[in-house]
Amino acid sequence: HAADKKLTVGFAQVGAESAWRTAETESIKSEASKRGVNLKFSDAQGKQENQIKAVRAFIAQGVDAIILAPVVETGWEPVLREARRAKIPVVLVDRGIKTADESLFATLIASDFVAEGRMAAEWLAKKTGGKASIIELQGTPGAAPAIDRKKGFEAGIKAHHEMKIIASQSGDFRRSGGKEVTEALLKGSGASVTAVYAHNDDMALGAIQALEEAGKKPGTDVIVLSIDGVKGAFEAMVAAKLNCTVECNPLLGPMAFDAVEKALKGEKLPKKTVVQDRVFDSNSAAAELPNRRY
Amino acid sequence: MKFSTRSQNLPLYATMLVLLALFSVASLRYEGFFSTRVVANLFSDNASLGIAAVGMTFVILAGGIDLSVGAVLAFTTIFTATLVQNHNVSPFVALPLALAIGTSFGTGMGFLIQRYELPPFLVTLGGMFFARGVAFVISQESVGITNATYDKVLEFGVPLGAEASLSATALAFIVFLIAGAVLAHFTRFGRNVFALGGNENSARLMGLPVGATKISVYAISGFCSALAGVVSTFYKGSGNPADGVGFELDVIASVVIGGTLLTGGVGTMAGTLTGVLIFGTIQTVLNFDGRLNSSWLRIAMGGLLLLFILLQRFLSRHTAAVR
Amino acid sequence: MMNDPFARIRPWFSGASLLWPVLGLLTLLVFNAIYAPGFFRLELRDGHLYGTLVDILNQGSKVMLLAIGMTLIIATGGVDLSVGSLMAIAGAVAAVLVTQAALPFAAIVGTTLALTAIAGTANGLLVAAVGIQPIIATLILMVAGRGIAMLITDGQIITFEHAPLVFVGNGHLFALPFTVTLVLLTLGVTSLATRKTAIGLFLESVGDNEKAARYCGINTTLVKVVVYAFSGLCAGVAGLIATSNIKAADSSRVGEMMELDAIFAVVVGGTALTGGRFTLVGSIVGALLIQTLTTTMYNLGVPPAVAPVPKAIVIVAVCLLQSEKFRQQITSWFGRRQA
Amino acid sequence: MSEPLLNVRNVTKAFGGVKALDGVGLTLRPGEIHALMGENGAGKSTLIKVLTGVYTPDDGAMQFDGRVIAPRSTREAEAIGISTVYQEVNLVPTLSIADNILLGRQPTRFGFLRKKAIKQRAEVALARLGLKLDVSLPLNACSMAEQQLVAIARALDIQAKLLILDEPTSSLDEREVEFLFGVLRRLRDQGMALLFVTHFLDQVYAITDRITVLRNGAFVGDFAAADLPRLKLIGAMLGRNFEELESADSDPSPAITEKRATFLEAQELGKRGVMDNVSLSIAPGEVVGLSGLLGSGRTETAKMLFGVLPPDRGSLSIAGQRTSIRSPRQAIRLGLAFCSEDRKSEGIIPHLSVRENMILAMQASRGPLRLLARSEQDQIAAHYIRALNIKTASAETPIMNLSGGNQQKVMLARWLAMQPKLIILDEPTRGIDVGAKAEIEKLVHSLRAQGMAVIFISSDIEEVVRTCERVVVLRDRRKIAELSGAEVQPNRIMNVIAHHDE
Ligand SMILES: Nc1ncnc2c1ncn2[C@@H]1O[C@H](COP(=O)(O)OP(=O)(O)OP(=O)(O)O)[C@@H](O)[C@H]1O
Ligand SMILES: Nc1ncnc2c1ncn2[C@@H]1O[C@H](COP(=O)(O)OP(=O)(O)OP(=O)(O)O)[C@@H](O)[C@H]1O
Ligand SMILES: [Mg+2]
Ligand SMILES: [Mg+2]
Repeated sequence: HAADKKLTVGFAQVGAESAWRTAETESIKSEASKRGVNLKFSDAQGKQENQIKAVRAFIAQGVDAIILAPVVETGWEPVLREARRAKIPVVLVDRGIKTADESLFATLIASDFVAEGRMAAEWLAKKTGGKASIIELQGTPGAAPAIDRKKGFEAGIKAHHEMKIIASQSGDFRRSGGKEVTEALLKGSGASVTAVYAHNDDMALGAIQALEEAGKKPGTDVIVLSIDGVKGAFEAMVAAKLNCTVECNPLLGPMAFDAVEKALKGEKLPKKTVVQDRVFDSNSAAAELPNRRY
Repeated sequence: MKFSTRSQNLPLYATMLVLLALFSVASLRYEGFFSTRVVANLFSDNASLGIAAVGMTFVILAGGIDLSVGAVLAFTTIFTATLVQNHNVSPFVALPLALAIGTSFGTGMGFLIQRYELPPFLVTLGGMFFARGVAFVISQESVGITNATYDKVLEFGVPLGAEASLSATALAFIVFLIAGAVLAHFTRFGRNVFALGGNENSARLMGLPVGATKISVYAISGFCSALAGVVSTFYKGSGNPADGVGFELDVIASVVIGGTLLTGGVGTMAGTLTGVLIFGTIQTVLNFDGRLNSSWLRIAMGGLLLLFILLQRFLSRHTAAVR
Repeated sequence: MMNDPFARIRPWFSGASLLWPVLGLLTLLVFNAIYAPGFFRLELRDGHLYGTLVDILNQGSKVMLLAIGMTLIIATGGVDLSVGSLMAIAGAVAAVLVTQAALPFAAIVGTTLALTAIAGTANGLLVAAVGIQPIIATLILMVAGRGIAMLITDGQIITFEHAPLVFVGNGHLFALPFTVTLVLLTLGVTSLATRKTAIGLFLESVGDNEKAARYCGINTTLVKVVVYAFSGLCAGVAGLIATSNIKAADSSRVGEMMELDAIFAVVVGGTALTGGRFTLVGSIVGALLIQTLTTTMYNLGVPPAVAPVPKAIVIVAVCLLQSEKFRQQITSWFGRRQA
Repeated sequence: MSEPLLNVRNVTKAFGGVKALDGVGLTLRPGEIHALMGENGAGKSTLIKVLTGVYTPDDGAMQFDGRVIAPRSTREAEAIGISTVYQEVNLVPTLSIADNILLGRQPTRFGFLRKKAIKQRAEVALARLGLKLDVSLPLNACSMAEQQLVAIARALDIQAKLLILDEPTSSLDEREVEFLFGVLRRLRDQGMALLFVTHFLDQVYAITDRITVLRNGAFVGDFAAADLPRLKLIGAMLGRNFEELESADSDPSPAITEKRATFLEAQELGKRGVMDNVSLSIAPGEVVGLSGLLGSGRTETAKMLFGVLPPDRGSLSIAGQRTSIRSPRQAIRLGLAFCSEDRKSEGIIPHLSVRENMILAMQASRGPLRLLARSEQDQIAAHYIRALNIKTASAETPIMNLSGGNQQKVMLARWLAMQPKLIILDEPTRGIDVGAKAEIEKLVHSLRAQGMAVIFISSDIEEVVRTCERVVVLRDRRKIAELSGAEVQPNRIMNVIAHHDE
């Protein structure tokens, strides 16, 4: 490798389904242009097959490295073996993969979804003194964040016998889904709700609207908490409608390219770098809002 | 004055020409595009799509539609993955079982459609929901497969030059496409399918086994969807209940791009292959380009699709006029 | 000749019998009455009706609107996959305009709907003039349209607090959500336009036997282009509602998979995918059927991952109910048992 | 006398309120050609469909070859030895001719089709009917008559004990009919039984041994052809005297009255790949016939004039004005009407009612916004149902539920209601019963009297001669002669067609 030759990196992104995702893409793109890297971007529209195709196309083009944001945790071994055979290092971002063979990727830079769910549960327990009737707004069935955030949250409330999930439905990670589901649950099985836990901010923002329309005061009558920490969530917290969001940092660009460069130099990398996620609530929101770029 | 005897094949030739043009332009534009590796990838990456498309071709030729393919694929992947991985069932048992379930499922839908004269759109939509739901009942999470047989299959490959090799999945696609082509074009059953789609009432009055043929095409499609699922487990080494969402549209689109009429009775297996490859090539081209953002990527995809379909129309019309 | 007492009103309900989809819907409602307490509870709050039934009407309004446009397209033997993406475009355009341009609201709505109608026209031209199969012609816009919507909003979710636009999806009129008025208005105008003029007859002729219709002097190309444009318009209104509903333009997600819901509504309602006779009221019933089904799942607390299974069972059950063959078989079984 | 092969007793079949068959019987013996006769809507096709398992009878019993039968599908009927050609050509237009002939019984080897053998067998099957076609062409490239022959070839290809032909000759001209009859006689001599429906009385007497007559779904009688003179047959079918209609039959071709200004003048019209060359002119009050063998381009000529196949050379003027017609819409606006020979795919809108089918062209010419008042529609429908004696349960019955002949009458009504200046009738009497045929001839005369121009296409040369004052003869897609006045004689036309080159 000539040192002065421009580096080519392929980035296989899941899609553009949420503000969070767009922020991640933006972060990686801007970091690439900052470092003068020739970035090949692919948007898989939420489908693993498309992502695999993209990775294989990157390999066929002979890119120097690949950044992959895997849409699910399994099903990568064959294609990653191919990358390894072609001696192309792969950096995983935002979500891990399940494999027995850790040599398939250089490193993983990601948040811990289970931890996020647990942090949300812990925050809620503290806030309510361990007493809550909760509506859970799940993400898309089968999606790793949805599964893990549910798991983490359930584990978190286990110790508190008076915290109960009274209804749990999927809002498909969408604003409209969050609204529709909350609206329906408020009239049915979730009528006695005291807290709404959403797997992402978008659904929480939808739920807030549904609560308002039902004549309840989100943030006061019903506690609303969610995960991701996008700008809209901070605005809602400042307006005292959302109580808490657990940050899931999408700005992985700098770390990802650091890892790429190290991997290309042959340096040894830790297999996993967990991005430290913070919990923000109405108290810390106002101070943080100006810093939010996404 | 004599009429061209093969005018009905013109759209197919036009489609192939379009694929060729697409491939040539991309080869000139992108370094590394013109390689056996890209061609081999095209076949292995689109093996599931292609196999499901073979089944779908039969259904569409017979004048029906099958929306359940994506869900059946998902069901098959998670079913086999769970059996093999979590219950230590041998793949030699799990895979035939999965295929049998897929086939019976298709047969069941076909039976409802045929026996009670229900609209295929609704029945297979129901089938789609059902298979998807059951897939999630089996497991909500994806399951990775680590199994010696799987590894062996994964390592298998017919070398194509130094760089590339044709994987087992790609081979499965090619074999089933040929089998499908033979069944569609060289057997009585195939002709009956065409007749059924061309005019169901006539087919009945001509004494053809309309009921059996109708049920069979859905059975074939069920089998192919399950096979696509099996191939997908080999392709990825995992099963996922959330796989193949929206897959049915890709499959239908590839078949129809290949010149098969959605109204039934007209089409070819070769066309389906071309359709699948056009679909795959457009994706590969966009991946090779890699400069478009998410919005432009979608626009470009639609635009390319439009361009090629217009080209295909124009070519088949123009050549027809010249004759 | 026999005297047909319903001859005059029949065309309004032509197509298959409305009885069976309505029966399906009623069954579902009865089921809810038994298993979902409070389903039928309605209260008046601030002069608005409030309750699950109202929600179903409100949430179902989008699919109902799409289904109205889709019915006409299906009647001509076509199909429109692009409606979901057109909804996204409508939402994106409206949101960008209300947040960035100081235009009167009427102009904003006008621009938005004009754009989606033009997009629909493009679909129509591809189908009718170029002769591309409807499913592919509209697939193009389905893929590209979402990209266009994302381009308009720059991939972001654009939120707004513009009162008139918020009213479209959240306001109330005559104690009911405004969306109900929109649906009724569209349904009324479309029914009148198809049944009080010859448009309905032309649509059915084109769908039933296009060649014969052309030989009768019907401008089949024009007929088709018009229905696709109209479907674009309906999708535009649905997009405005969806966007207004959440006070945000969510280009990448809005209207996803809704084309399937709309087609489902039309087919369950009794209009055959092969074209010909159509029933708008049937499609509305079909749309209400899916929305009720979704709400039922929420109410019963069916885990979202397995919710598709009962949904599938309901779909097939409604289908079987509609099937004359099936009813005959049931009667014959019943008869045999009695004998 | 031999044992009956088929014995049908007391068969009854109702559709909703309509009794299509009411206690009908039928007896067929091996080695006999049997005609099934009756007016349009008498129940002939329904009886055939009951026999062959398309419909299940409500009541009655059927015996075939000594066994009681109750076939539930055409397939079963074929299996027991009944081969059928249904009234509407029931083939698959998108498949090749060869496929259509052999579908379901193609020769195979190890389960694979033997394409060469298929082609050969199809060609042989067609050759038996005196037809030579490229059998790899799709069926939709064939004219109506060719399609009809293909359907017959298909039915002849299997070894059956009973062959049923429902109006096999409705599109055929004499030559094909002769060929077909030759084949049928041979089959009879081999001991096959044949059941045969036609509205051509000459054909009945030329070939049948026995005749069963139906009227209004009821059995009238089973007669030996030799014992049943024409008039009695007609009387049995119609249930009334036929003298008046018979007189129309012998009407001489009326002399050309005073010459009026030409309405339409076509010169050297042609279209690449469709028609070579045809010139034709017609004045108001004139009836011009197009004659020629099958495939000679009569239908194509009509379609060129009507804008379905816009010509790419030659000139056309209407009412003295040079125009070119690019679409049916335009043709209709200029006062043309075209009643297609292919009513199934170019005529009826199957699910729409009789009324809607009748007013459709009229409504189309008014545009979508000016809906014909419902009362007016009802009136038109009632008028033509009465005038053309259309047998239908009501004006609101979907047209697909009508018998073939009655559908044809609705098509005529559709175009007559337009009051066009020029009407092109392509095989207007196809599938129409004797009574109605005479009525249609009368109708053409009255149209002429009203000053309408009529282009009349028919395979029945006698009919052409009776109705037309001028005849344009086509061959091989070009005009070869024009006969007028006294020259309009069956023999002359035949001669011109046969010996033009010599
Ligand atoms: N599927 C159907 N539904 C309702 N009525 C029907 C149906 N098929 C036939 N009929 C009615 O049954 C009667 C007999 O029809 P059929 O077709 O047997 O007449 P046909 O003798 O063959 O007449 P044609 O000479 O015109 O062919 C007609 O009045 C027709 O309207
Ligand atoms: N689209 C087409 N492609 C190829 N050949 C066609 C097509 N349409 C018609 N033909 C051929 O044109 C010839 C003339 O058909 P046409 O319908 O004009 O015959 P005709 O003189 O009206 O006779 P008849 O209708 O009595 O058979 C037929 O032999 C048919 O094979
Ligand atoms: Mg008949
Ligand atoms: Mg003809």
